[in-house]
Amino acid sequence: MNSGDTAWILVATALVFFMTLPGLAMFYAGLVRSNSVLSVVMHCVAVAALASLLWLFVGYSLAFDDSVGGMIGGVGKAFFSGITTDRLSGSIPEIVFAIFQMTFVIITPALIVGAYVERIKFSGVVILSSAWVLLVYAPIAHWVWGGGWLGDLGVMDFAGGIVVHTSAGVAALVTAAFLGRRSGFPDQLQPPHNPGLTAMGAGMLWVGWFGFNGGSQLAADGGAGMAIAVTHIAAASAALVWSAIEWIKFGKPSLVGAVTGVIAGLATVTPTSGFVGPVGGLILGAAAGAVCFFAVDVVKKKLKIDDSLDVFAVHGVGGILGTLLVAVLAIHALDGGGVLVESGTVGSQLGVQAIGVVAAVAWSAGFTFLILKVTAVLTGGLRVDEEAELVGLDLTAHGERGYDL
Amino acid sequence: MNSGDTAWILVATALVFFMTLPGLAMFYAGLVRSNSVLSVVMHCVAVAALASLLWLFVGYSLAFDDSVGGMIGGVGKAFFSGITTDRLSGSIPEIVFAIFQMTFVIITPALIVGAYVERIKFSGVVILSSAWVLLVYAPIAHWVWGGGWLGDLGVMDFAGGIVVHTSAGVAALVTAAFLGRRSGFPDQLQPPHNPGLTAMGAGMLWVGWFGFNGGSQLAADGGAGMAIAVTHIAAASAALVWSAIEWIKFGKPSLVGAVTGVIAGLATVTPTSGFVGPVGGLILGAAAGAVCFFAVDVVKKKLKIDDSLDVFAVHGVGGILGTLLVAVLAIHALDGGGVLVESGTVGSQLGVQAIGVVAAVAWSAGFTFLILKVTAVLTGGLRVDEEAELVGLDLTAHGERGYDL
Amino acid sequence: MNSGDTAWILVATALVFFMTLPGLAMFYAGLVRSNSVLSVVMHCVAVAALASLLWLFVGYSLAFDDSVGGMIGGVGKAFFSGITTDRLSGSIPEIVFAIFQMTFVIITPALIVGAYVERIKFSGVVILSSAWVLLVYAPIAHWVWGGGWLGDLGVMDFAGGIVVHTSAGVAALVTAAFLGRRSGFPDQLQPPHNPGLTAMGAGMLWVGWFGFNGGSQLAADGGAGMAIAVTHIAAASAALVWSAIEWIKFGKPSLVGAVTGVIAGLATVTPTSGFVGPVGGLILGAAAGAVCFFAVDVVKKKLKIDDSLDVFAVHGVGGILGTLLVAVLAIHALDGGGVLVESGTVGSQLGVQAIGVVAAVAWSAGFTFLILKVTAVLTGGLRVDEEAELVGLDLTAHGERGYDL
Amino acid sequence: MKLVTARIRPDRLEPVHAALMEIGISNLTATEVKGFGPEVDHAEIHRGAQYQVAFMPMVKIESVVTDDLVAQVVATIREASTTGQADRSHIWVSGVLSEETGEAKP
Amino acid sequence: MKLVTARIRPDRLEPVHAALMEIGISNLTATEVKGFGPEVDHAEIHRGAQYQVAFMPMVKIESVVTDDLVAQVVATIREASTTGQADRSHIWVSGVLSEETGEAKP
Amino acid sequence: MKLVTARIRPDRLEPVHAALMEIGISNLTATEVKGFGPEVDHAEIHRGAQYQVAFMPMVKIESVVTDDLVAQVVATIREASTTGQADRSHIWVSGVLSEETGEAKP
Ligand SMILES: Nc1ncnc2c1ncn2[C@@H]1O[C@H](COP(=O)(O)OP(=O)(O)O)[C@@H](O)[C@H]1O
Ligand SMILES: Nc1ncnc2c1ncn2[C@@H]1O[C@H](COP(=O)(O)OP(=O)(O)O)[C@@H](O)[C@H]1O
Ligand SMILES: Nc1ncnc2c1ncn2[C@@H]1O[C@H](COP(=O)(O)OP(=O)(O)O)[C@@H](O)[C@H]1O
Repeated sequence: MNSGDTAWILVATALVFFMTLPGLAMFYAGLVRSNSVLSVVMHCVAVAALASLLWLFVGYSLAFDDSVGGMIGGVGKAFFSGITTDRLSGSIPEIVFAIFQMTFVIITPALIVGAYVERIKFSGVVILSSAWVLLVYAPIAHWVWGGGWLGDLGVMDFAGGIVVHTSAGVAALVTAAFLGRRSGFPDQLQPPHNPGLTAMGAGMLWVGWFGFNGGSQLAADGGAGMAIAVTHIAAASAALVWSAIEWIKFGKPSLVGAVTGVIAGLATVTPTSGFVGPVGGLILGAAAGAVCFFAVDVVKKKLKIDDSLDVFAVHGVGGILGTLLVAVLAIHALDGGGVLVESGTVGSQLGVQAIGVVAAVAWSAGFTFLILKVTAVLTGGLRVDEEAELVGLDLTAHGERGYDL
Repeated sequence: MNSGDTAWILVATALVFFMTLPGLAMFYAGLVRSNSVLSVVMHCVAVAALASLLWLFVGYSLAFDDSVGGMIGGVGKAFFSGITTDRLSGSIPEIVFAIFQMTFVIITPALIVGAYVERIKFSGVVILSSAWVLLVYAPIAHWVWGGGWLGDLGVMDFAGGIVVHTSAGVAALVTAAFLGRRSGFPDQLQPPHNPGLTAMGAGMLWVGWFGFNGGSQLAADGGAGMAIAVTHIAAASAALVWSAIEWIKFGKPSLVGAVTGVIAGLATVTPTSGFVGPVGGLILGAAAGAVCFFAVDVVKKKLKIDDSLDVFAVHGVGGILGTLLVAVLAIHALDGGGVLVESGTVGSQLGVQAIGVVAAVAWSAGFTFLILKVTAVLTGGLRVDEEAELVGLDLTAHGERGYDL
Repeated sequence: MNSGDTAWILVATALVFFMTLPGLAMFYAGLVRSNSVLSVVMHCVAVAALASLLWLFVGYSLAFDDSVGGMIGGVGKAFFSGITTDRLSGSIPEIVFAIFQMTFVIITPALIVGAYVERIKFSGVVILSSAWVLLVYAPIAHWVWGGGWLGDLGVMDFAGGIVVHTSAGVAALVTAAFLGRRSGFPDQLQPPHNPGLTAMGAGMLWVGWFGFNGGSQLAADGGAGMAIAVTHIAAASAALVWSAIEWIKFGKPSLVGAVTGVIAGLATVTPTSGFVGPVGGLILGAAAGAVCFFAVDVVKKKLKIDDSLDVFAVHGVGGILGTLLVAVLAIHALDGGGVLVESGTVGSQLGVQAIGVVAAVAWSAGFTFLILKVTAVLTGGLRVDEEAELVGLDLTAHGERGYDL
Repeated sequence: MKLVTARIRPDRLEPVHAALMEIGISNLTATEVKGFGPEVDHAEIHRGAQYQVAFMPMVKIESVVTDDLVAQVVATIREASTTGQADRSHIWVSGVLSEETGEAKP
Repeated sequence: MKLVTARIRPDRLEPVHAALMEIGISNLTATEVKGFGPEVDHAEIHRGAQYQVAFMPMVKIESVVTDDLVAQVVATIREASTTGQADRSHIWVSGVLSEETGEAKP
Repeated sequence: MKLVTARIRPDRLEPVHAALMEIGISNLTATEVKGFGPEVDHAEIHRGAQYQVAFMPMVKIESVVTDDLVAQVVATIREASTTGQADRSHIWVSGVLSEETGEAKP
């Protein structure tokens, strides 16, 4: 066991959990109306707690136990069975690997929260998220990282472009379409009630992402440092590109826009961060800022889907974009290091990456829809009534009020 | 010296300090009325600063210098005398151990802040907290961790169930009873002015607790990883149990309830986290959620004590519960590792744990009462006048206002 | 490569970035009026993104590539060229050193934001900050840390008293003077709109500073632990001294005062933290609390400069104070360790320190003024019009509103 | 001149404003208020305790209009503030002795 | 119909509301306001500078009541809003020409 | 007694208060309100979408004054609330039937 590597992954675990609570909770909370601010935070807390226990019960085992035909892990590690403190996974104790991975299964369904704010029943959140962790997240994580067929195929996903962002982004889009639009969408919506809160959450996500991508190296070495450098550069570059577009298009760069750019850059660089150098990060960030900016418009105005906090446009599109660009950017090396694509194989690697994306999109879309159908039956309709939507979920679902200043 | 272990404890130091500022300050600030929000934060800042200096002056020495009859340390390490940068304590430099421990002495009196909000004089906070650090915290820390009689007896307290949570919880109850109830208690109180702020503070406490319990392993190894896993599972499980009770009892699970459950789970697992496996954490969390939920009611409605932010019900009861359950849960091993209780010795270990609890309760209650008596004389009455209580402490004690939106 | 040291510097990188986002952004945001709160956050985000990219492009190279006559580095490391994952810098990978240093170049121009709030054009922020990073920060960093003439002279600046705080403080003063006062200065200003937010930001800065000063040791050892201990003690001691002065002078210690004391203590101890022991920190903190308190008054009432959030009085004065006191305090050793000044050489070391300060002050003042002149031309006047200042920058520059509660 | 004051649900502000715009009333002052009333009786739960909360967040709108428009304005507000469910809007009219707007001055 | 308006201390809202409930007045609108007045003169201190703050946070309550109840309502408010100390409540009554409540409409 | 109500820009509150103090009117209630009006038409941008925002944050001030002072008070407010630019202040006066202040009671 390497104590330096272990120290780093212990900290990365804390950093990634910090991304969800309070990071993502604050980020999302600032974007909704003030009468549903607590409900969003409550969703994040509940999803975090549920996903953690399910991971312990069987999720980790399904993702990382010996593969059953490349599709799913066994149940031999259910309840962390056999993971004693001295059992290693590479240079770190397996328990450290298991809890580091636990923080990923926490944030993935929490990302989906942004799709259904201000109108979903809390019981629906509980059922949907629980089922989703087991039926969507665990298999896809197994395929890519747990010894499954996508990993065998050679798909490159450093820190979760497919596993986390594509799968969550697609689930968000499906959920938003299933649930229907908020009253007032798209013209009569209220603007974010507290953009400063959103920016603070974005800052925490940015910091936490150092653990997300840097920790995925599973060692405290130059590779982890490079992953963090690439990650950071992509975030900065995406923020500036998004702001520049707004400045040109609307005459004013907004704070919400700048930090949305940050998140778009971070989501996009995730699958790539361990395979490219800083210039790769620069390019990915710029692409993310531009592509995700226009994706927001497409979802809202063309698809007319009320994916309320733009989960698909930012995470889904960003994750897919980054996953595909790996094949191209990794050959240049761009002063980075790690596993590189041979220049002769860009085409075939791109094919492999596309297979990974398509598989995750199809699986996530299909099972999310199925889960939604069942959940809607179990909850007697996923949506709250119109009155509750107008009064806000804080009071109607949780009996509390966001602010009494 | 092991640089990996040192790296981890340096970070754990930052994480535990983060629990108090801004974590606990935000957690508490959201729960009070908006006209006393700053005073609560000011209490946390002042307590943190005072406890830090007192720890340097003599506190560390009293707790960890060579024992004088098992009751208290000497003054040989006053002003960190002799703790040069190359002096070791186990596999890490002693200075790192000393500042890691400093973050514990910061949060313990800060926890008590929750008992006396909205009505105490600031001078009272200063005197009470300072005296308490030296007369209550330092001796109890010595007994358990510094080579004192409880440690010799074999009491098991991994990260401070006795030293931190029991001692602070009891002090809170005594202080609240001594100070009297807020006007309006219990029927006419205003609800928390900003539950979202409380939840964000809870998220920070949750993250920081990884350093609290994981750092108490004093090494970056599988034991630290397991302690974090156990800690996290307990928090998640307590949150869900607390929410479930509210859902059944009131028809709505509240955010404040869920995050109070989180803290209850974390306080309860603290003494146990290094001795059990994840299933132990699950059980402890569930117990914490249920027991602390009802303890809140008992303190408010039976004892009719205005322990305003439920410090005793959450930290005191949780700390005691976890300390006693160690004796039972540690035998099962529950896939964990570390020091285990032999199954034949459960009874005697339970006795030892009970002795530890009783000693801490008695000492903390007695000295807290004594300190309160003296402080009340020195400050001409610990409570502000009725007018100041109504107008709020922000304006009357600090000349500031919480929000000018 | 030492994986423990690497783990610690990876984390320190996250901690120092956390200081800027969300730490400093929150600290500053709470101090302004509610109609310019977002603009302050936006400034911090934009400055962070710009400084990061410029650091990659050429900044790091200018600061740390082989020296050209002791004045500036070359361009051999532009775009992190040659910094592969296995290239070392001491016991850690150079890429880790480069990103750790990147977090310093982020926070330094972000500190200056406090000087020009509520009245500057956003385009001005963009140009000013970008030019400043290359023309002021990079050279001074080179002089002191990158093999330049001040380092050769033997100047002692552990973590940036000269490079960060003096240079930013002076730039802030010059910028504030150049820009002119806010309407209403000094009698008719509105008090901070959200002191609690400021305190939470201060808490994050405090925690992050453990990485700032402790990370500057570039190793996970007793020296890092001692630097953190000294840093923390200075913060605590400065907070108490500042509060005591307010309590005596105004009858009430304020929260904004206490946390300003914290920051003053932290800025002051920065150049010294690796050279003294805890008692040195205690003295530095007390000096910081008193000197910076009065410096605030001098700038506001004597100089009548609207350095709005007291950047010069806190960071500039603190940084200079600490830089000079190194020469005196380091001889005592004060139980610390590391490089010490021989007692016979206090005078000459003081001279060297003074040269360092004077050089940084002159360079920063001169180039900041030059940059401001050019920026004012490019932006058609740095200031927004009176109407926009009254309505607030959030709506007029970013099209957003801080709070819709 | 009359002052028309109405207390409406917060979510009705937007439709009421739109409806008033359509009949040519573009000027309006809105204030966030707490409405107490017999029909308000929800509970907030915190830490096992229920707080009876007697008020609902409401919005008060005020508009100074000429006498001939009063009836129309009141009717418009009433209609636009009505939802399918229990209506909590409440409107009253009072006299205004004189008025002057910024536009009037030199 | 008359409109009774009172400006009271924020902490008196609860007792005033309770007292009005007892005399059968359950409807009430409360607004958070800033009260300026000669008796207000505290200072806020920030970073070594004192800000004179001329106002106190107060609550304005409004209730439309029938003419016969005006005197009783005013007296009730005055009493329930009085504390041991300097009283800062201020009450005035103005005319209401017409009123309609949500209940009235079809 | 008359009630003078004015809606002014938030940044004019301080000068208006100061000007009223000078003519001996020290009592004043200020409320944060949203002013809707034809001249308000800025847009807020979020995530690529523009929100038309029809209101501006304004402050409403109210003062109960004796009849002889009304004209002077209105003039003072108008003057102090006027900026170089488009003025958005709006003032109206209504009748007050009775008034009582805390000072009056035993
Ligand atoms: N009747 C009214 N009730 C409330 N506010 C009003 C009223 N009339 C005007 N205002 C406000 O006062 C300001 C100037 O009003 P006015 O001169 O009537 O507007 P305009 O001439 O632009 O139609 C505007 O901001 C408007 O919103
Ligand atoms: N006199 C009043 N002053 C202020 N608000 C009122 C008044 N009367 C009614 N309201 C409000 O208007 C709504 C409907 O009022 P009303 O029809 O009088 O109530 P109810 O018939 O339920 O007693 C309620 O929300 C109430 O709070
Ligand atoms: N005309 C008014 N308009 C608004 N508020 C008022 C008015 N007159 C008094 N007040 C408020 O009511 C309280 C008592 O008022 P009053 O007895 O007139 O004051 P004083 O006698 O101290 O001049 C004060 O807080 C004052 O701010």
